[in-house]
Amino acid sequence: MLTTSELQDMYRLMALITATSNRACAEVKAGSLQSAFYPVRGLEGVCAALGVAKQPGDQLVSTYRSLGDALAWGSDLRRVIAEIYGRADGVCGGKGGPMHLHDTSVGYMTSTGIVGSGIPIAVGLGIAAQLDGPNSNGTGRAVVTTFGDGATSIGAFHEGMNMAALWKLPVLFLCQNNQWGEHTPIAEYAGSTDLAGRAASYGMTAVKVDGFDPVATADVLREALERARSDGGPTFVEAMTYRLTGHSGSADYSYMPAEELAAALERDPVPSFRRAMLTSGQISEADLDSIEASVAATVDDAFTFAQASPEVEGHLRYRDVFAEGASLAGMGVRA
Amino acid sequence: MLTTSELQDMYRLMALITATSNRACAEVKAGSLQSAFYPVRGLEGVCAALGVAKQPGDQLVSTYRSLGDALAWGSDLRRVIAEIYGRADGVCGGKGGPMHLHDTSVGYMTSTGIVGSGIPIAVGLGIAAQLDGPNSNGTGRAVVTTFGDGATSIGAFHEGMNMAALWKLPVLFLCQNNQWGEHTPIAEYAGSTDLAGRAASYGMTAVKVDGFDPVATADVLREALERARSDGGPTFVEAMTYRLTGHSGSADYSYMPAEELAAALERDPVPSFRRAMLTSGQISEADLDSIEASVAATVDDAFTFAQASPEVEGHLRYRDVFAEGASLAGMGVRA
Amino acid sequence: MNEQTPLTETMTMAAALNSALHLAMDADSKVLLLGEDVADPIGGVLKISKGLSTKYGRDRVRPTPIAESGIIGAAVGLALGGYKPIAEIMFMDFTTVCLDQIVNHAAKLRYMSGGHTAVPLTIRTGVGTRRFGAQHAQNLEAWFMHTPGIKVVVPATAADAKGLLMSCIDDPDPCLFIEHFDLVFTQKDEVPVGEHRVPLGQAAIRRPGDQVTVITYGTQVRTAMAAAQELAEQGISVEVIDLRTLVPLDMDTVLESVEKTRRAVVLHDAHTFCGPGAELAAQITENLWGELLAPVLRLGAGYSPVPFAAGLDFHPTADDVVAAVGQLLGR
Amino acid sequence: MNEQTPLTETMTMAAALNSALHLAMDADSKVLLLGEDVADPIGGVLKISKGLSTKYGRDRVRPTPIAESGIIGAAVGLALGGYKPIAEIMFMDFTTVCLDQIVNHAAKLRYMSGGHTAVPLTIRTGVGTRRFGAQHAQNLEAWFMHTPGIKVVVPATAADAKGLLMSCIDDPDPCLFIEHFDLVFTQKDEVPVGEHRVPLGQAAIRRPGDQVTVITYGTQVRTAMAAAQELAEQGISVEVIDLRTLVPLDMDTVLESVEKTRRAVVLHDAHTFCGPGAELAAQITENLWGELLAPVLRLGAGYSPVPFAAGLDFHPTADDVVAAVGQLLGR
Ligand SMILES: Cc1ncc(C[n+]2csc(CCOP(=O)(O)OP(=O)(O)O)c2C)c(N)n1
Ligand SMILES: Cc1ncc(C[n+]2csc(CCOP(=O)(O)OP(=O)(O)O)c2C)c(N)n1
Ligand SMILES: [Mg+2]
Ligand SMILES: [Mg+2]
Repeated sequence: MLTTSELQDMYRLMALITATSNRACAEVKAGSLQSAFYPVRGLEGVCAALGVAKQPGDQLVSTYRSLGDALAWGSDLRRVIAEIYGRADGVCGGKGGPMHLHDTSVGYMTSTGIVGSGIPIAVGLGIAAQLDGPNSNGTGRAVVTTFGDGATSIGAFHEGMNMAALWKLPVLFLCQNNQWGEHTPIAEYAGSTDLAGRAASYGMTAVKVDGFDPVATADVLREALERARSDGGPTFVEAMTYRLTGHSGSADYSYMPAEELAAALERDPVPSFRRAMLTSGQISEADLDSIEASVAATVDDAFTFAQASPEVEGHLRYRDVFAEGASLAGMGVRA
Repeated sequence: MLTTSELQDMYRLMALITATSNRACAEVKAGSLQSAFYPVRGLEGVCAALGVAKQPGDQLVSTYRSLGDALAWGSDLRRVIAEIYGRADGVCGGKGGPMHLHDTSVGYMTSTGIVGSGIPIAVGLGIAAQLDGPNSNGTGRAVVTTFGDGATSIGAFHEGMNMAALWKLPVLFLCQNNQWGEHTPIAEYAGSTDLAGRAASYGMTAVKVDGFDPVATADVLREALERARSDGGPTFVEAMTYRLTGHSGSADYSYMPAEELAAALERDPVPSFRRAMLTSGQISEADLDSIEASVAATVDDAFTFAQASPEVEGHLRYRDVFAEGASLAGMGVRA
Repeated sequence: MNEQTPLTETMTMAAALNSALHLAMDADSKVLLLGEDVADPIGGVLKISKGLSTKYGRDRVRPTPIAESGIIGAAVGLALGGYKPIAEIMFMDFTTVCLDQIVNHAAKLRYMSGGHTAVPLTIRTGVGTRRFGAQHAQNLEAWFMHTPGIKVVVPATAADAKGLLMSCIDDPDPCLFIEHFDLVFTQKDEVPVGEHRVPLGQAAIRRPGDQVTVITYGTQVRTAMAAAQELAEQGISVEVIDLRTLVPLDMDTVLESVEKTRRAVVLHDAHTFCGPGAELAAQITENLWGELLAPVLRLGAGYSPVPFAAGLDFHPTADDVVAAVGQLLGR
Repeated sequence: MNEQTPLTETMTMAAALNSALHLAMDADSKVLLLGEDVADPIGGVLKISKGLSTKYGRDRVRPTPIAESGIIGAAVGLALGGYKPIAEIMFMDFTTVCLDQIVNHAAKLRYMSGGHTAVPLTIRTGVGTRRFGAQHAQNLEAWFMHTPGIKVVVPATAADAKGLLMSCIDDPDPCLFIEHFDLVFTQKDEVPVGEHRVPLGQAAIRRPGDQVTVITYGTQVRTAMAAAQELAEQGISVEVIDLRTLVPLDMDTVLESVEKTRRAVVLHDAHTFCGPGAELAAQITENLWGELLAPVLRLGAGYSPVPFAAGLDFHPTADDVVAAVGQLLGR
């Protein structure tokens, strides 16, 4: 059972994700943001559920479609947006960009632009967590990796899943099933669309959940994370959602069946959650409104900050290729 | 039901495979065969079953442990052995070696030394067979790919299996489960050892069979090939055997549990089949003996042939990099 | 090449590629296309295969799972099975997830089988820009040059894109065909109407000159041309060679030019270190020792992953080329 | 390096590697080994990790499924999680099934995160011989040289194998450590007892000389030494440089030597075309223009897949080196 404050947190997170994603897309379309940005509309409920289910110390490996995950994980919005702009104040100093957010200060370990590649990396973090064992408070650390439905087709998924099942690693594999891999719907690329069934075949706990229902999703994720932290092994969670935008910030969605998209939009996380809260009376209209207003201000502030952040200076080009001290002279870089 | 002549063919094939494999290992140990050869002891029943189940026109993609498959597929023993020696009369003119037998004259399309890599290639041959449709006699073409239990851990397996299930391709995925991947037993590398279960999760027919029972295996393979040829989609067959030697021609097998190996040796395909035939009276002792004698002579002949075959001439070094006519001058090869 | 001047039409590289694909699929029912999102309605993420699945069906224009090893492996199998597959790998960076099928299988099967198995496969792949970040903007052609058995083709013009792609599809061996995102929509030129083939292994002299040779390919042809123009205004005559194919490599054209100019710059987007330019420089030096008036200069990307930040862009510019030419002329 | 001459012992490269692994695991509980068959009783297919799992347990010496992307990906994750993993990829050819994890992740994470994530990972990999065929005998170091962010290390002696491996394990960045099957069991030399480190990025002069410099690494150091000996008997003085690491590349040592000899041969097992030798030749020429008496010669493998047949072996021999030196001296 989620507390009112948790429900409010979830709403705030969802609203923040929607607003930020929409704003970034608008900037891309306006030409004022020149970067490959991947909207997260439709995933707000899953991300918000993750935000309340995670605990400090847990670690995340995300993808190119990472904005919602980053905010769920507690990354600073200003610095995330600055990174999307490739500016000096970005979480990665502008070198990563939107596909490669990293924020180790909150345990957000890496993001990959190569579909499925985060899965084995999360396995490695899982081994580390297992070897480290419980912390001084007696709790273990869980590792979460997010990926899309389309990622379940690639070899890295298979290799990582088998390892996690074999070694009973404390990893939550969170499949954000938005029913599309770029422009191809799931039925056109999967021999069987029962992705949880694949996970089960490795001998892993596998659960399907309605990702448009953040409360139900939070329950499932909490249980999975609990299992991980208490050495109960990995869980695969298939969170069923739908992509409420095109694939990328600029892409069209003419190829998506209009009725399907319209049906999914009926379940758009922020408005449906709002309705549910009002119906159940768990959050008052005034509170919802005030959350929304504060979210709008936060987003404005973050974009203003990012746009004002300086360009990265040219002399940093060859920093961080290797740790400081390694000479690049033989490879043609003059100091 | 197999005819007596088919049973005799199976026995001949099994005996030939055992004798050839043993002879090659002996040559490696003696230092007279300097090549990485992978014995096939334990797989004789599966290979012999494949030999009777296949039909002309069917195509094969095999692995480095391909001797049994090659003989089942009807490759010429002399030229196969010459290839293992890297000689001019080899099926690949000596350029491939034991890991890379090819014999397109019998539809043996390729062998790979990279674990699991043959699976997607078989998928492509399966698409070709499906597109070509039935031949003038109204029968389709089946594609078979063989691989070990260990190969089910690698990404290429997963990618290929999903595609085959998705497109309902006429492919038989024959897993020669000998319970070992090099020096690691299956339980130490698989989250679940139910490999057929993985195949089923893609939406593919999946069958387990006792690979030490060639008659049962032949039935299962026939059915799978029939399904493929009649557009009924792919089948995964997990043929349960045991590796009756070390991993490679020279390797030790000290690391294999002695009782396990001893129990498996009780089921060694050639002697057990012989016993079964004698018990049931399906093949007479005289016929079995005569098969064995002819096998021994054939093997001797093939090794003699191979050892007498000339070394490959140096001027062939740059032939077949590309089709004839392409200039290699810019890449430093003087004509 | 052609005896008569062919009819031409101005089009983008994207349109030229689309036209080549239509013509090739039309001419030979064995030609197939497979890859992620290649079918209509989207017709490829860059829409280069637009219209093909509608015309030739999804059996021949097959959208695939996100499974590049599966895609290339299947394409190798199709080639072995008598087809002429064109496989699309969306970004060149993704060759890293299917390099085994390209390098160990496509490139080696003819050789390993002693000539019995040909792999007439064309792999089309795109090179992204900095805006996509470090995993979507690599120029990895040097890896494939270093892999005997696969041809490497990089068009710089729309006409070449059409003519080289048609030649790759015809070719009995595997070809890696590299489409730069920077060029696909912005490069427009006169493209011959109908079938058009540019033979693999023939460089083009894009601009004749006699003081310095600039050897390049792909996106950097534009940079070289811009620099050459600027230098011409300063009275310096530069010859610009567009290699067009890196394997087979047309060293004859290169050496003939440098024999004349006695000075050379090699220019590319790929990293300089252990890159294509090193090979070119080494061969030119080996062959024209005693003729060269200065060492061959190399201009490429520096030794770092591709930075996302705009301020860190590290590909050579026309200014770099002008400076290098100046250096060679001792100015 | 050391002030006092350390105690040494004669051992094979295999034993030296095993000793380095034992010492590293002993010194730091964060050091882990993972890979196929790495645990006892077999202790690795070449038995290089023999005894480790027995001593340190299977948590730290972890046999894995046959899943190279999984192995390298997990190793990257372990590194991010505070460990110092050593991942074994049995044959270098198998880097083709996990290149994404090596190139797009291990090599780039520090840079892409703006310095926030280090990947102190050592990848040990073996190069097989012709006897294994074309998919188990490739020398692919040029690919990794062309990939900014990963160090590339190739020992030629048992002592270096130990010293360089220990340095790689210590190193805060990913290192690719290449073990040639040709050397592992047959190369025996004096190896310092106990901890021993050879710094990355320092070439060794294996034999001083003043007429021609032969620059090489790995297996070909032996070839170079044999040729140098033969040439010495003819009165020709050859300096042999063993690069030891290709990234970082010690150009200072190379240039100092060639400045003296004014003639150079670059020698390696990798393909000549677009190989490491091209980079060396280009840099030497750029830097010593006007000093060189002849073009730098390159000796490497020819442009074909690795042939299985013995008669087709295509790696450079001592005779080739002798001939090249003769050519440089105008004989
Ligand atoms: C290995 C690889 N192949 C292809 C791509 C191109 N690509 C980027 S996102 C994407 C679709 C992924 O679909 P899914 O996993 O469902 O995630 P979603 O984008 O829907 O969140 C593709 C094909 C890639 N980045 N990496
Ligand atoms: C991608 C790859 N990784 C590792 C190897 C080394 N290797 C060769 S055979 C083998 C074991 C394969 O086991 P399995 O698939 O069960 O086949 P088996 O050898 O038992 O027939 C391994 C690990 C390889 N050839 N390819
Ligand atoms: Mg999706
Ligand atoms: Mg096995």
